[in-house]
Amino acid sequence: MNQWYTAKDHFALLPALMLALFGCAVLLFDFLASREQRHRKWLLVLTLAALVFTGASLFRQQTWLASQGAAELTAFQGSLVIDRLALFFNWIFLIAAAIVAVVSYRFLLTSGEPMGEYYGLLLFAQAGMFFLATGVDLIIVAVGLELMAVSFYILVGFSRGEKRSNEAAIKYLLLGAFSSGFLLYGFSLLYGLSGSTKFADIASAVTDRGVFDPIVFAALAASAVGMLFKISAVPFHMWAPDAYEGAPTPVTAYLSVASKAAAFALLIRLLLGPFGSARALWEPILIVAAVASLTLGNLAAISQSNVKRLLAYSSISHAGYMLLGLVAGNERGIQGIAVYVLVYTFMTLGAFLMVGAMERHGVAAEDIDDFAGLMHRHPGYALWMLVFLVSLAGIPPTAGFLGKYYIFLALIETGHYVLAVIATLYVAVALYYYFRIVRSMFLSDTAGGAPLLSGPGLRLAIGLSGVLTLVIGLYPEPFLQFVRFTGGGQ
Amino acid sequence: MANISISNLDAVFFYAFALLAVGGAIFTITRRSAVHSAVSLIVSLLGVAGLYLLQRAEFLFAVQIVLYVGGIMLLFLFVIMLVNLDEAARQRQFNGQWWIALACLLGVAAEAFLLMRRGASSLPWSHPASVDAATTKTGNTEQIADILFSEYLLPFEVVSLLLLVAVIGSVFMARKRAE
Amino acid sequence: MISLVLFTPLFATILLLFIPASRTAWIRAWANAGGIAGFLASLLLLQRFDRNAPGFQLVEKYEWIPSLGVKYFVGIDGISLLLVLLTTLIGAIAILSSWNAIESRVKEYYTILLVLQTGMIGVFVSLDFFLFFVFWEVVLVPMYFLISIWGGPRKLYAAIKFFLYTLTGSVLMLLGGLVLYFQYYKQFGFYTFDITELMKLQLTPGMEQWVFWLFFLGFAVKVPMFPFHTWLPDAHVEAPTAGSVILASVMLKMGTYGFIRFSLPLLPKASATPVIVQIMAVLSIIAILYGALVSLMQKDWKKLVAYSSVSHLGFCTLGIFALNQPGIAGSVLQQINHGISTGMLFLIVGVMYERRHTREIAEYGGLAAVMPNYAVVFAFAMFSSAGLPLLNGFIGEFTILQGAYAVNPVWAALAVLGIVLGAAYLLWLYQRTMLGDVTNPLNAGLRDLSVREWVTFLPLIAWALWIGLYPKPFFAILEQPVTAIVQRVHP
Amino acid sequence: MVELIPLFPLMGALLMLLFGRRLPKTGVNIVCVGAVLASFAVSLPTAAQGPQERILFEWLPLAHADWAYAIDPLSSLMILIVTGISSVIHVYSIGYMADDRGYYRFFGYLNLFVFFMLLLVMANNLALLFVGWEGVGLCSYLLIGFYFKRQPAGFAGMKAFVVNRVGDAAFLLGMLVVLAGAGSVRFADLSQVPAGLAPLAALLLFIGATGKSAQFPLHVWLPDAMEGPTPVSALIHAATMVTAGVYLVARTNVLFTASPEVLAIVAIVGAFTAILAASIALVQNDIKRVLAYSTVSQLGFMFMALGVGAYWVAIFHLFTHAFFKALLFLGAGSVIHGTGGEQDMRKMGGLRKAMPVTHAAMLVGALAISGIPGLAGFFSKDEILSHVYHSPHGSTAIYSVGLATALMTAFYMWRLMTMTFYREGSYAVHPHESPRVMTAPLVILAIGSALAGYPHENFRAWLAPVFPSEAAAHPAPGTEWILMGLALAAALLGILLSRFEIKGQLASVLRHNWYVDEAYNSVFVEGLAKGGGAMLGRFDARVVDGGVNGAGWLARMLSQISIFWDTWVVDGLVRFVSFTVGVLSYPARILQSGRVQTYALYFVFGALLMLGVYVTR
Amino acid sequence: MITTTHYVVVSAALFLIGAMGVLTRRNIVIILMSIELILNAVNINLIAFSRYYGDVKGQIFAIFVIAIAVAEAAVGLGILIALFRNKGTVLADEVDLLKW
Repeated sequence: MNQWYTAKDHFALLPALMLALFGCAVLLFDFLASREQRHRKWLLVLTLAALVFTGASLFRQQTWLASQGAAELTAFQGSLVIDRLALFFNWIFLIAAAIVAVVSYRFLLTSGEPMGEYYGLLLFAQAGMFFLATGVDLIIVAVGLELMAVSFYILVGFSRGEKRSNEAAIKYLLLGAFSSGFLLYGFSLLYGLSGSTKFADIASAVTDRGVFDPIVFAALAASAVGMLFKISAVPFHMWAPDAYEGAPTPVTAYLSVASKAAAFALLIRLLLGPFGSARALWEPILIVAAVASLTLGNLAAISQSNVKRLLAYSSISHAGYMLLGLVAGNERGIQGIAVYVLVYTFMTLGAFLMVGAMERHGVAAEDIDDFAGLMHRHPGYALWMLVFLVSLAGIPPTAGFLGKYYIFLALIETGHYVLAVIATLYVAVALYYYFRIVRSMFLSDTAGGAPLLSGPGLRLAIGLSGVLTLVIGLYPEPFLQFVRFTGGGQ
Repeated sequence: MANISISNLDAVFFYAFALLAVGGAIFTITRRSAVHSAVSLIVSLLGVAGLYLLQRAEFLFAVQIVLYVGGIMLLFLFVIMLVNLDEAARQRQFNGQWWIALACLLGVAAEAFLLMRRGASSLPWSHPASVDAATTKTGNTEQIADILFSEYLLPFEVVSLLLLVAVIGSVFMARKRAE
Repeated sequence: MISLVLFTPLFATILLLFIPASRTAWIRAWANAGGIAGFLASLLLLQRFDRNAPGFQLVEKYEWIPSLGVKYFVGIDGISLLLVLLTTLIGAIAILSSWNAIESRVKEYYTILLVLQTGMIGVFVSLDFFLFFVFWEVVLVPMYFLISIWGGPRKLYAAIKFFLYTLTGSVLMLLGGLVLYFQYYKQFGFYTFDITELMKLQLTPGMEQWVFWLFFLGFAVKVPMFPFHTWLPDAHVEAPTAGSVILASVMLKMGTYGFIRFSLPLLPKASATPVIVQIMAVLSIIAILYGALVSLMQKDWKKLVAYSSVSHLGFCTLGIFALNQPGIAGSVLQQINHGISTGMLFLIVGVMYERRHTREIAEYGGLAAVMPNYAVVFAFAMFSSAGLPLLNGFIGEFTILQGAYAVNPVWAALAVLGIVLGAAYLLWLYQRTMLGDVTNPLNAGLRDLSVREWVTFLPLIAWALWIGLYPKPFFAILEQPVTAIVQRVHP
Repeated sequence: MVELIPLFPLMGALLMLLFGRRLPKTGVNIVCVGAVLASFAVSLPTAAQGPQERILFEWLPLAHADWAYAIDPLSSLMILIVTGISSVIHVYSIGYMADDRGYYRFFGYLNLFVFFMLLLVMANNLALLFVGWEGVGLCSYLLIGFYFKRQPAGFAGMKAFVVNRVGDAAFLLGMLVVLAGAGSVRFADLSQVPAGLAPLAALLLFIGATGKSAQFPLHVWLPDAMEGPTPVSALIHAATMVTAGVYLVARTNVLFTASPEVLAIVAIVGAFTAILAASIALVQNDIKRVLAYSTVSQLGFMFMALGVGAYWVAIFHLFTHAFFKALLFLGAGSVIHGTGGEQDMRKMGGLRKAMPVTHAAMLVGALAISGIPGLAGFFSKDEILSHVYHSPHGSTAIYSVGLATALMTAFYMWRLMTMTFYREGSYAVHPHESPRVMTAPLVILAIGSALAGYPHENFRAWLAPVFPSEAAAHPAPGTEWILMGLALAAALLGILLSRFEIKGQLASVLRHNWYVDEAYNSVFVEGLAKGGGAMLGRFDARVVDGGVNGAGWLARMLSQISIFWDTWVVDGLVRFVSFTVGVLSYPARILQSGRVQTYALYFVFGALLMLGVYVTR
Repeated sequence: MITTTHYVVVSAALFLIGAMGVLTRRNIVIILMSIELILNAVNINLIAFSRYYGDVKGQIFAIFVIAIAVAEAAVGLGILIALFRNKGTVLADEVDLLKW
């Protein structure tokens, strides 16, 4: 170990290291072992082991922070920072990955797509997210983002035999690459005005350049395109419904949750870091994007009949809500985004998993009508879906309410009353389309329909998401403590 | 005098390479045949490589030539051959929205121009680089290697992962299905 | 203690879930037991309650979400006590009334009713705004299902309309609460939703008014006050009997209760602003007259009763914004009365609907000859609703009028017109359905009230008579809390 | 003691309504008639005991109204009238209702009525009085609609209740004024009402009284109320309930005395009602309707008396009227009973021989109401006319109206007697005299009608503590005689004229009750129910009272507008919003063309906007 | 005199041309090439600034950008082949199964 890779660096990098190593192990195992049924399950075990080790590393980092009473741990000469925000987002990635890994197993068995690549990419994507959440250096962030994005391009197109999957992948890739172009162009300008790639240096350079600086703005605008694309905010949202619909459902779940969360981590870091002093520049952009996302996401969802697309549009509107947390921009706003991300993770995962449960090999069952009479056929699933939908609509006592609540809280606290009112009014619009699904599940008496694709893994995953959705709603205190990013060593 | 002539020479080279890059680019997006486009792109990339050289980025120049022109473009040509674009070449090359796109991009260009004009005055970019000391002391390549494997060790490792993913991905995607 | 009352129905629900759905008789029996247990538990409250003690009683306060300053804080004063009793009684009756009416999806039905009941009780006992809001919203989902699964022909429309209206209003109300929350922090340095704490706030008049209007939107939709009332006829008409009963008897009271518990004490300056008081009174009076006039024209039995609710609730809000002792006390009492009378009227419609499956008034006529007992009960409910002295309605209306007159005689004069019209539409309804010859042969052989149906009516009849004959205990229970509110508004 | 008086009939009523169905008729008779008789029996010593007050419990704490009975000369007199007449009529009903299926129900209602009526006259405060007031209205509703299978009965009951409700609304407001003015609704505190508020309170209470006592313009319900069984008409719509308004004004005389202008209104309304109703009665052919209009007219007399401040005279007339009008109604009932349910006088005649007792009793009643000297009506009517003439509040105009009314009274009564008893007639059913249980009450009441006028000086003395002393100077004896002569002459003239039938346009107008009734009907019942524009147009042309019409039209229009507003404006707005949202959903989706380059274009467009906002700033 | 600004202008031009290609060309292969142009524009910027500041971080960044470009191109072409195999087209506007 020389000075460029100290023990501290190693400690900070540990989760990503685990992910990368296990990812390679999965690939190797897949390559070496024959592709038999009995070997396949070891891939899942390896993946889960990776996540366990990653979790252990995260836990070690967390306890270290707590024991040191330190707010953060910087490594690699200030390129990586492990703080509570980073840890929080990594936990989210981890949970999402774990749930998706479990439910994907069944998908992979039925679709016959290679499992090794899938799990490997899953882990590599998470490694990319790790750098998005922890990186405070343009290069790290750019590479991490690309690692995540490229993995996702492939995952989205993982059902190679299906045209929809192909199309989704190519669309996502083209748009993703295009947006990366914008982002990198913005990064290049940032480098140009500061001469450094470290966020801290850029921040001071931006501060020196004053409030309404054109170059800062150009850099901001370009990188905003890239970042708003990743969180699927209007008008950079167009990929989301198509990619969500075309991708295999477990991937959709992972994409909608983890990739969006990672992008938010980056957005928070970048806007509050380098662009922290240019708040006056980005606030209007975010306000417009947020309101547009709320409007368009909610409106377009109303007349959707494909549940995956509907959820995609709804996730656009959720992005709008989260953006509003950033608009508020104060501590509570950031906390609000985190809370929102947390609850969004479970409810969205749950909802997409439900769609996945409806799906049968070769038969797309993603239409609202496919949910008809679910209460008769499978009351348990219907009730969990109800929980997810009520939560997505933001009605207490489910977790979704808490997320929206925090956003309102932050908006009111910072005096954005009009935005608060707009945001609240869209709750009602959203309710309307979520309850179309509810209506279908509970009120149609259509009997019959094929049995659900239910396995122990899926049931476990849905149950876990459901329970957490309820628990966070009913007793959020521990979770709120968890997302308290500042204030003492806690 | 020598200085001036060098800087004049600089300018000549700059404009030549810039023309190559931009012209190649324009050809890339306007050619009917994908092969022609690819060749134009190579020209453009070479122009860019020339610009790197003018900026004393010899290592990048090399990378550009070897990796880009030699690697990526080969890939492109390979794919062009594979997917047999004769059919595509006979069809309409531009979609219906090209004029809106053009208008928008011109708008963006105009705006960017305005922004740059306002901003450039506050940045000392309008002067040529004053110091070449760092680059002249040791070779460009060594310098890069030094920093790349020390300060930027981490992204380097990550990029290796990225490339691994890209390899797996492209192989996986391009491979015929097992069934 | 309060938690016991609050969670008894929920507890019953949980056990209910373990009964197999095919055992409908067991489910019905258990749900009824749960409803009655809830009512009995609430009687304990009555026994423990000390009417002379000021402030909130039987309070329970636990930290719930400390990082937001949210507590599980419940307690009652006289106002909540009465409304809780109403809720538990009506809840039990609604469950009982559904014995035969609901044939499909029995288990879901009773589950929903019981959950609904916990939600409604929660609204009336919460002393923490956040908790209040949670319960407020919790009520919506079961009600949505109640209407949309077991409702009439246009149930889907009615259910979603109900949901959307209320939700929109309530989230705006939440914003109002948040404003208070932050103002409190600015003044006292810590966050809380505890309404006893929030009462210490000193706000600028402008701020108070903003919050008032936000609260107004939430509560007025629920009441419903005049321009926000259109969800009500739809929801009432399409809901199954028990749903209508609960909706009318209890859920509308959540709105008026909100005004009394939150708007007035937390925003005393805004509430006493002459302009606001005028607007509220005018809206109330419009509701009174308007509801009554529209009732006159209805051809649908249930819709008529629904619109009459608009009129009656107009009295309640008028009383509240008289901002004096008789006005508010009368309003609370009238809320109870409306719960009893309109509850009975909806049950009456339900009894007939169960037999004939139509609510067209023109389908009926001359029922008094066929179903004498039914006619008697109907007459009782009608007179109770029309405010005949010695029955409950009169006491409330008179006290409200007393309060309103003290503020502005014109209000009282206009509101009195509502009483006249009230008699008109109810008697006319009675005339058309009960009196005359049996014109429709389908009505000739109808069964009179069964024992079970009698049991659903008797407690309400008894309560109506009690209030009408000897309302003093109720006024005594209300005296402390109402005085406190009046003193806050007019210090 | 005191509280027993209303308690007996209440118990009777509850017993009947809860268990009556299972009791035999004898049981019903014993309980109900017994209850009223017991009540009457207790009333006598109570009246003798003198003033007292008994508070049972606090009823309306915020209005300081207790459930309390107050006995003073006025209320003890009323108690006696109520229980006395009720007893007689209860006995009569045993015979009249003998064949009815709803026997127990009828007696239950009747007992309930007696309870409320007693509550009304015994209450020590306005609120409790209002309870009785509404209670008797309720019983009236129930009893008018007793034959509920008959559509008109139901409508009549409803009409009575709703019209009364209009008056009640004013009553309530009056009560509120008193409450606000005096801080209490106790009669004892009425004098506390400030002088400024007293006229308003008085006026509102008077409007309340016009409802219950069927005074113009709220008189329309009473003739229709004749749909009820005849004993009900006798008890409720002649002797007791309708006089509640008179009692109310007398009871709150403090307020009226303090506001002369309201008194004038009372007198004018009374006089107008008296002559209006009498004129309508001239041409009625239904025996009960004649009596009904007569009642309205006589009540007008009482209000006339009240209006000139002669409170005791009004009560005196109330007292005598109770006897002879109850008598006339019961007699009419007997006739109807005897002729198998016939009420149309044109189909009657010659009943004198078939029903001698009834005829004799009715003759006494008719003479009494016509004001033939020696009988009760003469004393009270003469007293009224004389007070109207002499009182400082009175006037010659009102006096002349009264005189004309007296003439008409004699006219229609004798027309009734002639058509029923004297001229020849033929019947499908053989007419027969009623059973003794019905004729006995007739005889008792006839005796009462003959003698009730004599103690009028005692009356004045008895009621003196309750009412303010009259300011009127004692008139010269000569004038007194002249007035008496005039009254007598009017009565005789009326009797003489009664042989002539009123024909032509006037008769038509009168037969249609000056169209007032129809106007209301069309406006408040038909108009609201069916919205019959054609009918409304027809009445528009004829009805004098355009205001009433306008009100009805307004109510109908408002109702329509309300519904319109609901469906199109309030809901419409919501629908518009949801429609817009729904419609906008499609463009929002169409943006999503599926073309990847279009998506990319939006990127650029977004960037263009972002930069543009900044550049143009 | 060739200044940093000149390079920035060339870079911007290249970026816009690339964007134009992305927006208008129907052939996905050419769209991918256009994306390469955009990334080259980024690199010109980076190199120019690197020179201007006299340090090599910009150049290192540029190396990473090239790596990114490689990865994207490789994966993009892979997906394109899969698409072509299934749909038989490489035209962007024929990729429209997923919409609305």
